[in-house]
Amino acid sequence: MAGVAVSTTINGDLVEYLCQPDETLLEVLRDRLGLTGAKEGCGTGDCGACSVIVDNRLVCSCLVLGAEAEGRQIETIEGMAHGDQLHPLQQKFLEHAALQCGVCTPGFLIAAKDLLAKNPSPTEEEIRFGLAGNLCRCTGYDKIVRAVQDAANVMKGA
Amino acid sequence: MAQVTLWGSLSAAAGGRDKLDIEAKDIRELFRKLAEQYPAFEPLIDRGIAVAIDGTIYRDTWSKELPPGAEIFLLPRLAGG
Amino acid sequence: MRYIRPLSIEDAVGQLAGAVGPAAILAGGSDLLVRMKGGFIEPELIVDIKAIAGLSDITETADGFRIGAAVPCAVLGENAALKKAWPGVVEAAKLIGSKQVQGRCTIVGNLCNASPAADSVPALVAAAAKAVVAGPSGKRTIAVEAVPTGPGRTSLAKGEIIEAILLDKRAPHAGDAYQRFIPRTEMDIAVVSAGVNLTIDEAGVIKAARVALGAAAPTVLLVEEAAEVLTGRKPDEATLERLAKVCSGACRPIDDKRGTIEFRRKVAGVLAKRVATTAYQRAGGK
Amino acid sequence: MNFDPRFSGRNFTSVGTRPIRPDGVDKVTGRARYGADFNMAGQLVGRILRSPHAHAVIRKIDTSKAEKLAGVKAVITAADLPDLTDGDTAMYDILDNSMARKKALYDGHAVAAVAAIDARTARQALKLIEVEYEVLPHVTDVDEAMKHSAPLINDAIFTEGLEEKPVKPSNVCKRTQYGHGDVHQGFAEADMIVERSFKTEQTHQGYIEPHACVASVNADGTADLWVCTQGHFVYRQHCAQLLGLEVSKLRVTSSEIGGGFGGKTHVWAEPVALALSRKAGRPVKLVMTREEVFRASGPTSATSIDVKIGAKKDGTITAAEATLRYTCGPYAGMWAEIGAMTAFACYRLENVKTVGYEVLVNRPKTAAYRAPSAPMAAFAVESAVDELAKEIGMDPVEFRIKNAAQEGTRASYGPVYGPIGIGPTLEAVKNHPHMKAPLKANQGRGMACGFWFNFGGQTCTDLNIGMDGSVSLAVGTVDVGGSRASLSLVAAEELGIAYEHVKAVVADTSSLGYNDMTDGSRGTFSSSMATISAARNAIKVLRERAAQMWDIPVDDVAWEKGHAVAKGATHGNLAPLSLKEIAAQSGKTGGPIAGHSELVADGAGVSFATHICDIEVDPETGATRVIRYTVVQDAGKAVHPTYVEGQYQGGAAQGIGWALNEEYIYGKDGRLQNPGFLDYRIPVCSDLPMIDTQILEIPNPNHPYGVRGVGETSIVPPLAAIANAVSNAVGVRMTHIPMSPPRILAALEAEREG
Repeated sequence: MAGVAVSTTINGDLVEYLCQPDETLLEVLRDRLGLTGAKEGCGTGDCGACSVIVDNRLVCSCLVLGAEAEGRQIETIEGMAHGDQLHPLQQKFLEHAALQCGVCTPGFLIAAKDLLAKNPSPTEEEIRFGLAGNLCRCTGYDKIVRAVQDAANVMKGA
Repeated sequence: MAQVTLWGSLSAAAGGRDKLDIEAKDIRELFRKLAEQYPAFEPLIDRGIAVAIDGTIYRDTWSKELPPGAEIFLLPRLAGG
Repeated sequence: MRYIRPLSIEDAVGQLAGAVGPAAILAGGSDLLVRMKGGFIEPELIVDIKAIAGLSDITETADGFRIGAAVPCAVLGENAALKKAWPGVVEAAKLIGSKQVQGRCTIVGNLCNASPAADSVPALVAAAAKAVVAGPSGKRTIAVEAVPTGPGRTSLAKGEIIEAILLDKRAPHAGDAYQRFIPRTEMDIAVVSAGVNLTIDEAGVIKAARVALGAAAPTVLLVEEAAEVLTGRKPDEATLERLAKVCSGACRPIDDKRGTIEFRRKVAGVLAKRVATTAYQRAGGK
Repeated sequence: MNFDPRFSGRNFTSVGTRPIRPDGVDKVTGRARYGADFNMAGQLVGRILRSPHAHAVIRKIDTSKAEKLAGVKAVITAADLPDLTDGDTAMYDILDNSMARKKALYDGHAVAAVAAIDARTARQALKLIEVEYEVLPHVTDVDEAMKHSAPLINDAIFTEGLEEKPVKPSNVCKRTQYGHGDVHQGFAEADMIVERSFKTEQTHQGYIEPHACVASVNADGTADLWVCTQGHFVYRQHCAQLLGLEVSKLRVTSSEIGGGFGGKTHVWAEPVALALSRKAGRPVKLVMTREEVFRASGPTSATSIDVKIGAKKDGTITAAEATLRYTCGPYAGMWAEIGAMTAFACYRLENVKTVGYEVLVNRPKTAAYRAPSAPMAAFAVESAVDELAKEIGMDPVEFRIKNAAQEGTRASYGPVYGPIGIGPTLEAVKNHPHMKAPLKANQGRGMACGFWFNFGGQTCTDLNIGMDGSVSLAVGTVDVGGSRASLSLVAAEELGIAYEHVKAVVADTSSLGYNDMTDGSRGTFSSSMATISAARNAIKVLRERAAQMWDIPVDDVAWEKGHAVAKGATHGNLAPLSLKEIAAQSGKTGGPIAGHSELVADGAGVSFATHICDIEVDPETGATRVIRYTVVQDAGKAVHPTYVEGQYQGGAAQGIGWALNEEYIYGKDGRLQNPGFLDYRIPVCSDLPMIDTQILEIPNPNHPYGVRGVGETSIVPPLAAIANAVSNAVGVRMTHIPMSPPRILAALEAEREG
C-alpha cells in the first residue's frame, strides 16, 4: 500500500502528512496529528461527532479520506477559540449547560458554527433540522438549542 | 428479637419461609445468624443483600443498628444505571 | 491500494478500465467509505473524480441543466435556477443524509449505489432525467432508470463513469415533487417514497405525468398506470384515491428492518396522493 | 459514619446556584480526553473476532495463520483468560461474556482477539483466524424461550424460586414474587377490571462514545488501565480478579466518559485488552466499533408483561397483579425481579402481587440502562391504570392521586415509605398549564408516573486545602454529567467559600480509597455526603489551627461563613480568621490542612416523577410527532438545578426514543439486523420539542441537604405517557413498544376494520 503525501491547511496552519489511501481524515486528525477533539461515534456518518469544516462545507471527517485533504482549508474544534477567547458558541454551551458527557460537544459546536455562518438568525426549527446530523444522548437537545439561539443573538449584536 | 421479612427471591434460601425471628443488634449480627441458621444465605450475603429498616434501604452499612420493634425487610441488591 | 486524482475523464476511464483488482469511483464518498469501513468492499484502486474539469459544475444550457457527477447535493439547493425549475429533484437530493453528508454526497453517487431506497432516484426518474455515461468506447446518454438493475447492481460496464445528469428545460405549467416516509424527521433511509412530475394545461387539466416509487421494489418503479390515472384529469379526491390504489397495487416491497410489506404498500399510496397534490400546485394548478 | 447525615433544613449560599462546570472549557475546546483519546508509547491496536452465530459450540480455533502475519504481536482466545473466578458465578459470566469459552451465545460474542502494529494489520489478522463452529438452534424471543420446546441455552441452569425443585434445566433461571394482601379477594371486590398483555423490545443505552481502553501490563505484575467507565474501582476489581493481578498493582484511570447510562458498569473488552498486553508485552489500545457496541454491549431486556388491575366505581384500586418476563441475554440476571419490585411502587395497594421470570435468550448479556427494568413495567402498569380510569370515568390524574402512595404506605416491594414525592408530582401536574393547553385534530395528551429506588454505596473523598486557600476535591465517583460542578458547590457550601476556589477532579484508583461505581443515581447523592463529611473534618482542623494562631482553646472557636470565629466574652475582640488566612499559616501550625471521608452513603431517598406529553399521529401513515413534553420530578434538593433539569430532559428524550422507534431487530438467523445509528433510531434534534421541567424539592431526611438521586427516574414514565397520548389521539391502545409507524398503522387499520 503506497502512502499518499498530503499538504493541507488546518486551523490556519500549513500541515503536511503521509497517509494510507484508505485512511480517513478523522484517523489522520486523531492518530497522526494528535487532534483528538473530533470523535468517532460511529464511523459511518450517522452521529456527527467527527464534524469538521472543509472549504466552508460541514462534513463528517469519517467520510472523507485523508488523501482528499490536499490543498484544502480545514477547521476543527481545536481552532474554534481565538487564543484564550472562547467562541460565543463555546461560551453559551457552558452557560446553558448544553453538554453533559460532552463527547458530542465538539461536533455540535462545529455544526452550529457552520449553521450560524450560513444563517445568522435561525428559527428553532431551523436549528433543530440544521443540527439533526449530530446525535446527543444526554441532553434531549433542549439546552443545546437554547445555547445556539443565545449565541446567535450575541453574534448578531457583536 | 427482630422480625425479619424476606422478599422476592430470598425466601427460597430460608426454605420458603418469608418471616423469621432473629435476635440481632445490628445488620452484621443479623447476617451472621442468618448464615448460621440457613447456609443457603451465605452466597446471597456475599453477592449483596439490602436491608430496609423502617423503610430506609441500607446496602453496605453492616454496623447499622436494628432498633427494637423496627420493621426489617431483606431485599436483593439491585443494579442501577 | 492506490488513490489517484485524475484531471480528465479520459484518464479516469482509462485507469478504471485498466484496473487489475476492484476499483471504486470516489466523489462524495458517503456510500463508498461506509462500505469500505464495513469491509464490504476492498478496492485496489480509488479514483477521485473531483479534480476532473466540469464535473463539479451545474450548467444551464439551451436544453436544460447539466449537473456534474461531483456536485454535492448541498450545491443543488444553492442553485436558484435549478431549484425553481426542478424543485422536486432538488428537495429529494436535499433529503439525503445530514448537513454533513449533504456537503459531500452526489446524485450520481446516489444513483450508482443502486439502493432501491435512494432518495434522489424516484425524483430523477419522475423528471425523466438522463445520465451521460463516459466509457472506454465513448459516450452515451441513457435514461436514469436504466442505470440501477437491482439492489447494489448497475448496468454500467467496467471502466464506465456517469459524468453528468441531464434535466430538460422546464415547460410552462409544470411541477415536480418528492416525499419519503421515515420514522424520524431526519437521518433515516426512506421506508417508501414517491416522486411525481406533472405538466398541466391552461385549464388545470394534467397533460402529462410521471410517477415513480422508491423502496417499493428491487429498483425504483416508474408506475405507468399511475400516470394514466392522472393524465387528462384534475387531482380531485376520486382521482387521488385511484392514484393511491394503483400505486399501492404496483408495489412489490419486502419485509425488512425498516418496514413491512403492508406498511409500504399502504404508505406508497398515501405519499403518491400527497406528492401529486404538491406537484400540481407547483405546476400552477389550483 | 463520622458525621450527622440527617437533613438539616439549612439555608444555602452555593447549593442551588448554577455556575459553569469545572471541566467545561476542556469539553468545549476538544481538550477533554475520552477513552479513545489517550495513547502510550509503543502501543498496539487490539481488535476482537466475534461470532456470526447466535448459538454455536466452538469446536476449534486455529490462530496459527494470524500469528504468522507480519505486524501481529499477540493472538488470544479464552485459553489466555483462564478461569480464576473460583465459583463466583456472576464473575464467571462476565469472563465468559468477555471471551466465549465453550459456546458462542449470541451474534457478536467475542471468540478471539489480536494485537497488531496498526488497525489494518489487526483487521487482516482477524480474517486469518479460523473458527470451527457447530451451529445450534437459537432463540431470541422472550416468550418463545420460555416454551419447553425452546433450544436450551445453558443445561446447568434450573429455575430457582419454584416451590418444587425442577428436574429439568430451563431457560427460565429464576422466578420471584413480591406483594402483599390477597389479590383474589381484591379482584372480587372490584367493580371494573382491566387486564392486558404488553411487549417491549430490546433497546441500547446508545452512549455516543464506544467502549475504549488502553491497557498496559508489565512483566513485574503491575498494570495500568485507562478506560471510559462508570466505575474505575469496580473495573479494577473485575480485571484484577479475571487476570489474576493484585488489586493494588492495577491502576485504573477513568477517562472522561462519553455517556454510560448503566452500559459502562461492568467490563467487556477490558480484560481482553489486558490479556493482549500481557501476551504481547506492549500497551494495547482497544476501541469498539459502533457495530460492536450494538452487537456485544449494553442492551436492556426485551419483555412480555401481563397486567391486571381492579377498582371500585369510586376509583379505589382493590387489587393489582402483574407477571413480568424479562430477557437476561444468555446469563442469569435479576431484571424481571427489579421490574416486579418497581411495577406498582407508585400506588397505595391493599392487595398486590407481582411475579417475575428471568429468561435466557441468545442476545447480548443484559446490562443496566437508567432505572433498569422500571420503564417496561411502568409502561404496562401505567397503560392499564389509564385504561381503568377511563372505564370508571375518572380523570387519569385524579385517579392516580386517589391511589398514590404516601408517607406510611407499604410499598408493593415491601418496606414502608418515608416522605415521598409521588403525590406532590401529581398535584403539580394537575395544576400545570400544560394540562389545560388546547389540542388540535389527531393530537392527544397522555400522562404517566414513574418510580426508582436510587442507591448510595461505598464512597471516599479527599479534600485538600492549598496554602492560598483554594481547595482541591478528589472524588471517586465518575462524573457522568456535571457532578464535579455539584460537588464543588457542596464543598464551597460547607466550607463557606466561593465555588470558584474549589477544583474537583475524579481521582484514579491508586490515589483514593474504593468507590462504588456511578450507578443508581448515586453520584451526587453519595459523593456529596462524603464531601460534606470531608469538609467537616477539614473544618475541625481549621478550627484547631485558628485556636493555635490565637492561642485559645479550640472549643472556643466556631466556623461561620468561611471564617474561624472566636466565641465567648474573653476572645470577643479577636477578628475572625478567614480560611485563606489559616491556610497561609498552615506550614507553621502543623502542616497541610485536609479533610478525608470514607463512608457508606446509605439512605438514598426513593424518587418519583410524573410526565405529560402531547403527541400528534398521522392516521394515514402511523407517524408520530411529540408536540409538547413536561417532566415533573422530585429532586429532594437540586444542588445544581441546571444539571438536574438536564437529567430530567435527557431521561425523557431516551424514553421518547424507546417509546417510538428504538429496538433491536433480529433476523430469523439470530443476527442483529440494525447494529448502527442509521437503523437503530435514537431521537435526533428535529424529532423533539423543548422539554419543560419542574423540579420539586421534598427533602430526603437521610441526607444533610435533603438530596435525592435524580438521574434515572426520568426515563421511567415516557413509554406509558406516550402510549396514553397515542391512545387519546387516535383511540387505539398500543401494547407493543416501540410504537413505530408500522405498528401504529397496523393498529389503526385493525381498529377501522373493527
